[in-house]
Amino acid sequence: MNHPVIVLGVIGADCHAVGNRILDMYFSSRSYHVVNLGVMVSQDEFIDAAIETGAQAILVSSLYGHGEIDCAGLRDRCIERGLDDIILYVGGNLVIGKQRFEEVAAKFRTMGFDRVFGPDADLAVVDRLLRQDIKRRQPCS
Amino acid sequence: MNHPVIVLGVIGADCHAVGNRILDMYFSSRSYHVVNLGVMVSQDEFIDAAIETGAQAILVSSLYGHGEIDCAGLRDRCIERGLDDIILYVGGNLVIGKQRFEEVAAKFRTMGFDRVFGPDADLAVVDRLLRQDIKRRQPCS
Amino acid sequence: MTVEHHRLELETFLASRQAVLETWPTGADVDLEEGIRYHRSIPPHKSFAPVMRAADARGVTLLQPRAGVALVDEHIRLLQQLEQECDLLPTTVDAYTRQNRYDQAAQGVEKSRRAGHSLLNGFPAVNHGPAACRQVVDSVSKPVQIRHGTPDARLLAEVALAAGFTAFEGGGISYNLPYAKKVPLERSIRHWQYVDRLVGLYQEEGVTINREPFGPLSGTLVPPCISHAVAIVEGLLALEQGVRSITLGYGQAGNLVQDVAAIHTLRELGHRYFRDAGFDDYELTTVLHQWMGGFPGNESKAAAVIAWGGMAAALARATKVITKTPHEAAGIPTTASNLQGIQITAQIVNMMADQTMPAAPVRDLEEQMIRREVDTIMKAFFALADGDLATGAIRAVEAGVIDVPFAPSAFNAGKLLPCRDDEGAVRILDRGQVPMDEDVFRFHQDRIAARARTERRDPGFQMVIDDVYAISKGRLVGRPTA
Amino acid sequence: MTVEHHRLELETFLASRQAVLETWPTGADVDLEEGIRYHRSIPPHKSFAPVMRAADARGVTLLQPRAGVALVDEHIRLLQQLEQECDLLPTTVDAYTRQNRYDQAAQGVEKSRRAGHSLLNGFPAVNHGPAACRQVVDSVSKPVQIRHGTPDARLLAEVALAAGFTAFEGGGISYNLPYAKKVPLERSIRHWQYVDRLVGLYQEEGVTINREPFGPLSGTLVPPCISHAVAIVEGLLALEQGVRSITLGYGQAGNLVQDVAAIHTLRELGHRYFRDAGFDDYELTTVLHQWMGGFPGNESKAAAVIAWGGMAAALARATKVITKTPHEAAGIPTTASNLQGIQITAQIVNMMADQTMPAAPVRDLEEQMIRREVDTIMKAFFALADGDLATGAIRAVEAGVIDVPFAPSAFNAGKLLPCRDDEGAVRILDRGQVPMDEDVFRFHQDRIAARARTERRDPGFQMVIDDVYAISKGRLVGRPTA
Ligand code: B12
Ligand code: B12
Repeated sequence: MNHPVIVLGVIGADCHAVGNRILDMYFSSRSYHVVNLGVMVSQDEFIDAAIETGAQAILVSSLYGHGEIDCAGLRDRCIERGLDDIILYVGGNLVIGKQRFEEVAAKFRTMGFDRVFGPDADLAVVDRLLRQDIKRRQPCS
Repeated sequence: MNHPVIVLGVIGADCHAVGNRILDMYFSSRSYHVVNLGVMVSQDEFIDAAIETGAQAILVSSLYGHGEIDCAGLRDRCIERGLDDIILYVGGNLVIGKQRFEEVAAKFRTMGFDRVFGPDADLAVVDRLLRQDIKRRQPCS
Repeated sequence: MTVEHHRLELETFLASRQAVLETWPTGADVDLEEGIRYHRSIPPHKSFAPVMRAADARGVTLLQPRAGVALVDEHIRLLQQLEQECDLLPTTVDAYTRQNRYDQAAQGVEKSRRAGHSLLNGFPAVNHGPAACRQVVDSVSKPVQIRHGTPDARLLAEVALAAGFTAFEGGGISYNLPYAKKVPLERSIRHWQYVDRLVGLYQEEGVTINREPFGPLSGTLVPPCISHAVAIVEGLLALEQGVRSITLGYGQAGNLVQDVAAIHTLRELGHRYFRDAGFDDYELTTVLHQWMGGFPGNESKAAAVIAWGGMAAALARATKVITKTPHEAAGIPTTASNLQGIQITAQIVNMMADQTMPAAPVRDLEEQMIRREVDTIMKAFFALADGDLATGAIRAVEAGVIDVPFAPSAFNAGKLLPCRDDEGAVRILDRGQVPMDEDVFRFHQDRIAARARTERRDPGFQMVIDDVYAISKGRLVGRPTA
Repeated sequence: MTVEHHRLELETFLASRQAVLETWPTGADVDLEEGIRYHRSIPPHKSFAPVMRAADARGVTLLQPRAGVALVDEHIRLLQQLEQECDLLPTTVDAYTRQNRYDQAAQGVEKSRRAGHSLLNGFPAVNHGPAACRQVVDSVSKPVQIRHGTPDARLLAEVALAAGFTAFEGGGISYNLPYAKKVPLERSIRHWQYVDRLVGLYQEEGVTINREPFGPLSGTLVPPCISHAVAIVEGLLALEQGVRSITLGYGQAGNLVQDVAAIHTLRELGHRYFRDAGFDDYELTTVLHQWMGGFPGNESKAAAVIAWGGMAAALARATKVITKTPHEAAGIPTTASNLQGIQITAQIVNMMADQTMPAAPVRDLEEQMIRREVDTIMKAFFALADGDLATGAIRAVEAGVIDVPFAPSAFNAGKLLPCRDDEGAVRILDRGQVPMDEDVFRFHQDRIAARARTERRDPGFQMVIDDVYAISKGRLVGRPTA
């Protein structure tokens, strides 16, 4: 797992490109192999890319507030399409309005995301957690 | 009561002079006879002046937050000194900190003030109420 | 699909109109004639163009928030509360509608109804249709504008204008590059010709609809020359279709002198290019958008960013200012938070209403630079246009002559690299294919070099990243942390 | 009582000292020698003078709130929370202590204890005594200043300095005219000579205490020339007694150009007069106080006023800025509200840290006017002084050469009448006995006349009243309401 493969993208009809650009740069510089789908990515596009590249994780961004609607069912769809234990992270301004982060995080964890991040996520922490999670899922590699 | 006599002053160790200056000008222009004691006025100075000038009302200002301490006992002291039914108004930033005005007003009414005003008092309203109150106290004049 | 720069023939227009109206059921309810009659009954104080004109004449800066929620009643309540404190009202449209995904918007409405609060990031005007939109306009007593981010806004414009909205934001470049990924310029320019032609139709009937190209673009380190060029090109395209009331926009960049210079030159250059193109029967006003990049999460710090934008708008005498809210970093604001943003802005704009940025050599220099940069880009644009400005716009983007930093569109060159100088002005680190005179480019390089010396590091992409985060971390210039 | 302008003889000083220390029991606990030893152990980052010096060298603006509550523990908790976000700490003293009414302060402490929260508007440092004050200084990790408003601050200074506070605000004029009613200037000047001599004693022992004349005076429409003259005179009096670290202050007046010009000239003129008087071994820094007049009650609007003051401080590069809070119009702020004021200010000061007010003719004119006004006042002051500056100060106030608008003191002339001009700068409507060159006075009159034309009314006292209320009602210039 020297160069873990991760898929990045901004889900739904969301055009916020800046954070995505920065995540790409950050993870690339930390020697991930980054497959960046950019903005306005559908659930199936995420899954297609993950299958195609054998990715260990999908990092979904949602900034514009429709995250709740856009992300619903992504975990099921992954399983349906054979990605049984791919790591799913989600981050950004996930819901409409200023809501308590704990509640938002709980909501998205219930939806099947392994970890949930706010817009002020410290990327170094994300990096550390992601490596841990990837390691844990592939104990014998 | 064409030219009602009123005593003005800022009570205690309070040096806030601007509001006092404006109250003086305002009531003078409304044909009150204004006896202005300025800032840092003691309870007895208020009462002395009221007795001396036969004032119908004392308008106490307190801006600096010690109003609760400085105004305690003023009504009793008035009665003690023979000003049995002089009108007592108080206004300004009467207590320490941002507190609900209703509670502050209740507190000062309990202390014997006839009316209590905040720093955003509309002086035209004060004028109207004061005339009413003076009239009511002197029904036969 | 070909695009040509001339006023769409009424027949061509009407021919395509039917198809547009059929893209969603509410299109059938659009009644142009009735709309025009309704507009004629709108009193001037409820219509954008006259209110902007009056503000311009008095030299005051009007306040406009952003706001939009999923349900009609909720949206009306929101606007009714906002209009207590602001001068101009918005109706911000949700992101599904912006992508013409009316079915998803319908789902959003449904879910919002069930949840009892809005799950959409805006008001789905097309789904609600003209009658419901009319209710919105009727329920308030100030002018209302449709604000969105829609590459193909034809149906939205049909619905909104027939309903009685008196202003419509956007343009074929400014609502494509920052808002879309795969929409070719040919398409968005053509679709915006349609919108402008529709506005022109109203104009022919004596009904003036205000049009506002979207100034801030990606909201992220956009050099004034880029947003000015887009604003002017979109203005020219709109005028050609018969638009007569235009508000040119600019997103606060952060250096006060540069921001004031930007608003001044935007007005000046707008007039110059419009008149040179033979137009003289139009009205031009300006808008400054308070800081459009990432905000600090702390609400007090956000309040300072808002006040700062109000200061820039007032000093520059922008005709209006679009306000942000203390919730900006977190999410769609509550009504209370939106009101706070307006109140902060009102206080600062009013306190500064009698003051101006002093005439000064550095301001002159800044204005001179913007003028020269814009003129160089416009010259290249006219050369590429070769007589047809619509084609020119498409080619200018294709050639990277117009290049928007951080825009998600696949059709954006993305070669231009901006970063701040030592005083926080936005300069150009890499000009990509954007044409610039050598001495002007050297000016940018020198300024960035001065910053590099202060920071003891080389100019480069790390500066850009640091600048992207800077305001949210409490500074304007992204200095390396010690 | 006679006052003379020379360094108090050590013997005279020590002779009066015993009486001072006996005015309240805690005076007995003052141990000068131990205090000096303690000060020598204070690390530079906890001492005012070096921290101000370093900020000055780096050209940054430090943040200092106002804060003080009745009880020691509560006060420590307050400062510990504030120091998370600010650079310099205050200990604001209550109003009974300011009037040497230690018995009433004692009652206030008692009542506060019973109520479980502060009923005093500040920290009664004298009542708490040196050991408790030492606890305050020891419990925080940033420099702490005593801020008050005390005509006779001799005992307060003894207690505070022995306790380890490294800065002390005030002066014989600035803490008399705005804060007292019946204290003759002779008395306050003499008592402040004592304070300055005490600071000089510490200085002789190698311990630098920062001294700050109170710049804003009545906080209400004070023309810069008045507050500058007071600052310079108090600076000269302090230097004579051996003070070596001086921070000259100014309260934001509201017109950005005037405010920047004021801070620049304050520094420049301070240096000029101090050097002309033969001093060269001192440090001079500046402080801008955010808007000191009536605030708007709405907290968002108050936030804008706070940001505006931060903007002025940053553009002027004041060495520090004293912050207000969103609770200002209502009452002593909570810790949270105080933190908000600091956060708003931090964000704006940091965003503006790399920008300056452009050099411009209007700024030069403004600076030139302040220079000429101050020079004329200082000339009259030196003439009245006839060789003895302390006497000069007394006579200048008596003669109305120094005249503070809206000051409550019976010894203040109260003839000077200020009001704003059309751009919001504070001008002089009636100069009273303040000496001004004719052409300078005409400049003021012309500017006010221009405003009068705009407002279609005659210049006069109604303008002054309208200006007093203006900021709290959301504007800078008190225009007549239509
Ligand atoms: C710039 C901006 C825009 C620009 C975007 C330009 C572009 N194409 O990129 C423009 C002006 C075009 C725009 C448009 C809109 N915007 Co916008 N925008 C912003 C703004 C101000 C900054 C975003 C940004 O670039 N930040 C800087 C980057 C570096 O940070 P970031 O995006 O947050 O990404 C970081 C983190 O979130 C995190 N992260 C993100 N994803 C993930 C994923 C994982 C797994 C992890 C670990 C971390 C992570 O790491 C990233 C890097 O540090 C934000 C508010 C804010 N943050 O201050 C609003 C904001 C995101 N926008 C918002 C909205 C609603 C819109 C619009 C719908 C218009 C509207 N109604 O106001 C449209 C969107 C249309 C569409 N189709 O998407 C809302 C979302 C509301 C909500 N969630 O409740 C916000 C929060 C503003 C607000 N408070 O209303 N916007
Ligand atoms: C200017 C000012 C000063 C100046 C005063 C100069 C002078 N000598 O006049 C200076 C800088 C010297 C000063 C000092 C202090 N101040 Co001061 N000051 C203010 C400020 C900013 C404005 C006051 C003002 O002039 N307003 C304009 C006039 C026109 O309004 P006004 O005074 O409110 O008066 C009107 C109304 O109150 C009303 N009114 C007043 N009295 C009455 C009476 C009646 C019967 C009626 C009907 C109406 C009425 O009508 C008036 C005219 O419209 C206020 C806060 C604010 N309001 O924004 C704080 C404020 C009053 N000060 C305050 C304090 C605490 C002090 C100090 C103790 C220092 C400190 N700890 O911060 C010292 C006081 C020392 C002392 N011995 O008194 C606090 C009081 C706190 C509280 N109540 O909880 C305030 C509220 C600020 C705050 N939020 O902390 N201050």
